[in-house]
Amino acid sequence: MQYENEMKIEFMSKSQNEAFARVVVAAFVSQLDPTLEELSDIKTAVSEAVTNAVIHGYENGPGMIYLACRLEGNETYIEIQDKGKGIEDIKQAMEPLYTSKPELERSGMGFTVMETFMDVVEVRSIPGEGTTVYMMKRLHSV
Amino acid sequence: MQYENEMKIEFMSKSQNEAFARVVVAAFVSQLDPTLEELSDIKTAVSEAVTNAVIHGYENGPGMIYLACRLEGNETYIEIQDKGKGIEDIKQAMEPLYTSKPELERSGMGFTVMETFMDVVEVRSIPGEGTTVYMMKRLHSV
Amino acid sequence: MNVVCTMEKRNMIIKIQGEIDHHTSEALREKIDKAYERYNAKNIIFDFSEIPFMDSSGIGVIMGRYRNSSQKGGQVAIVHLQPQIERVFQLSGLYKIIHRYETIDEALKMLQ
Amino acid sequence: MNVVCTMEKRNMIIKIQGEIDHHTSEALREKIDKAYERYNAKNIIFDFSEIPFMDSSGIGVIMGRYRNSSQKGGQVAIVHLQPQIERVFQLSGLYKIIHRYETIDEALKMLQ
Ligand SMILES: Nc1ncnc2c1ncn2[C@@H]1O[C@H](COP(=O)(O)OP(=O)(O)O)[C@@H](O)[C@H]1O
Ligand SMILES: Nc1ncnc2c1ncn2[C@@H]1O[C@H](COP(=O)(O)OP(=O)(O)O)[C@@H](O)[C@H]1O
Repeated sequence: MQYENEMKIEFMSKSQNEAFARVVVAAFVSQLDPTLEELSDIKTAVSEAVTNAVIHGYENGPGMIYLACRLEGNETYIEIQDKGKGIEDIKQAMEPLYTSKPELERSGMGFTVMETFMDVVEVRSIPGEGTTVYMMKRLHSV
Repeated sequence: MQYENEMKIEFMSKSQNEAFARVVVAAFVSQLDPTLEELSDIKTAVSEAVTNAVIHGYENGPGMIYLACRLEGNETYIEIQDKGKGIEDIKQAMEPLYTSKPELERSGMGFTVMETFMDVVEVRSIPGEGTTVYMMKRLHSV
Repeated sequence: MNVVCTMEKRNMIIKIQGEIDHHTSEALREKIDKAYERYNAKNIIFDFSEIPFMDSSGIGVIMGRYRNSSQKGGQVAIVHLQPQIERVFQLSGLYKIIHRYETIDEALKMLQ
Repeated sequence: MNVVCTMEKRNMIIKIQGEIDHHTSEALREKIDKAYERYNAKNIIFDFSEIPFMDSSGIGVIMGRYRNSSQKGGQVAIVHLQPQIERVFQLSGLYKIIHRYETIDEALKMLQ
């Protein structure tokens, strides 16, 4: 299937690239002329998933993060992948307030934010191989 | 060699992605805290190379454009690649005012702009396979 | 990110200019905790007027400061929330433990 | 991108708000040429005060408009150039054929 517009980006797992990833996705999605609220929903969800790759996937060590974004009609598809540690129990990970790193003052609300701000969130993960988060948001402004 | 920060992006060859590419590179390079002038030099050079891929490489048809950016010390490396038509005579192509598309009101100044605004510009191209532009700029503000 | 702490009696007012995410939250936490100790503060008022973006990392930062101030019998308040951040707050349940006011003056009046 | 054309006698003043690149230049060209015909304009004054970015596509646009106005015995001028764009202009040699003024009033006074 031919998407109307598509981009893929990979960048090093460094905390300063969290803001970079938000800007990239926002600049790309802006082509659809979303509302400020829609745009900030997407930026927040991207920030959560990229942060998880940095902190949990690669545990602040080296690694690459892969982000893809596709625009199709009024739908925005975003895929964020790391080749890090992976998640043993996805159901538990997605529970509000669950975090494996309370010592880093994580709130355990990352997945809940993604699920609230996007229309679809799907997580696939293989322990030892990595994690991919698939998200979709329908823009009502388009 | 391990770069201090690195990203790679690929996006469809569409004219609306010219502005997107500029924003992406500017957001990434901003980590080095460049001056406004340095940043706008880089944005302009990126705009020229991406536009060339869209107009000349893929002749406004479908295709993917590949952009890599690496930051190392005070040096910014940028690589922009298309898998399009390629350039027969690179020396001629780089001459100021030379354009193969005067009917599109191209000025033939794209490569000259890149060479003026960046410290290094290198072009490799194979007719029928595509073109890669390598650029480097040293940031004196860093 | 820029952080300015000012004291009004034992109320510490923290004005942050910039985005709060995982990258910026570490430095933010450090600055706040240092000032909180040094000034022997009790309550904390976060002025959100110049924070255009915050993700769930910010929830962690505020929860952590809430814990510190609770130990001293203090409270935490926030003022001037932007709509995007308002929604992150609502989700997090932070409103159960953290007070929200329209202005700093109002917060100062209410906090004991 | 927003384009506003106003006439002062046979001088057409074009105020563009937005970035000029290959993507935006096609629509820009079309709008200018249509207005130029409709108003039977002679000279063209480009107001660059709200153009934060221009690459070499903009040179092509201005050269093309220069050609059109030359045929009617007209001239082209630019006012309020930003520094980044100033440098693209310098490179292009456009200054040899296009006049640069500080203000629209000055341009109007000089163009015949
Ligand atoms: N990319 C990932 N790789 C490995 N584990 C992850 C990843 N993303 C999330 N997790 C796990 O899921 C848990 C919950 O994530 P989340 O809801 O974002 O909260 P938080 O990041 O605050 O811990 C994390 O604590 C972590 O154990
Ligand atoms: N990516 C590319 N693929 C194929 N040909 C190219 C590419 N980039 C540049 N060229 C050739 O080099 C010429 C000069 O390019 P440039 O200096 O950027 O001027 P312009 O884009 O205005 O024509 C183009 O007209 C084209 O023939």
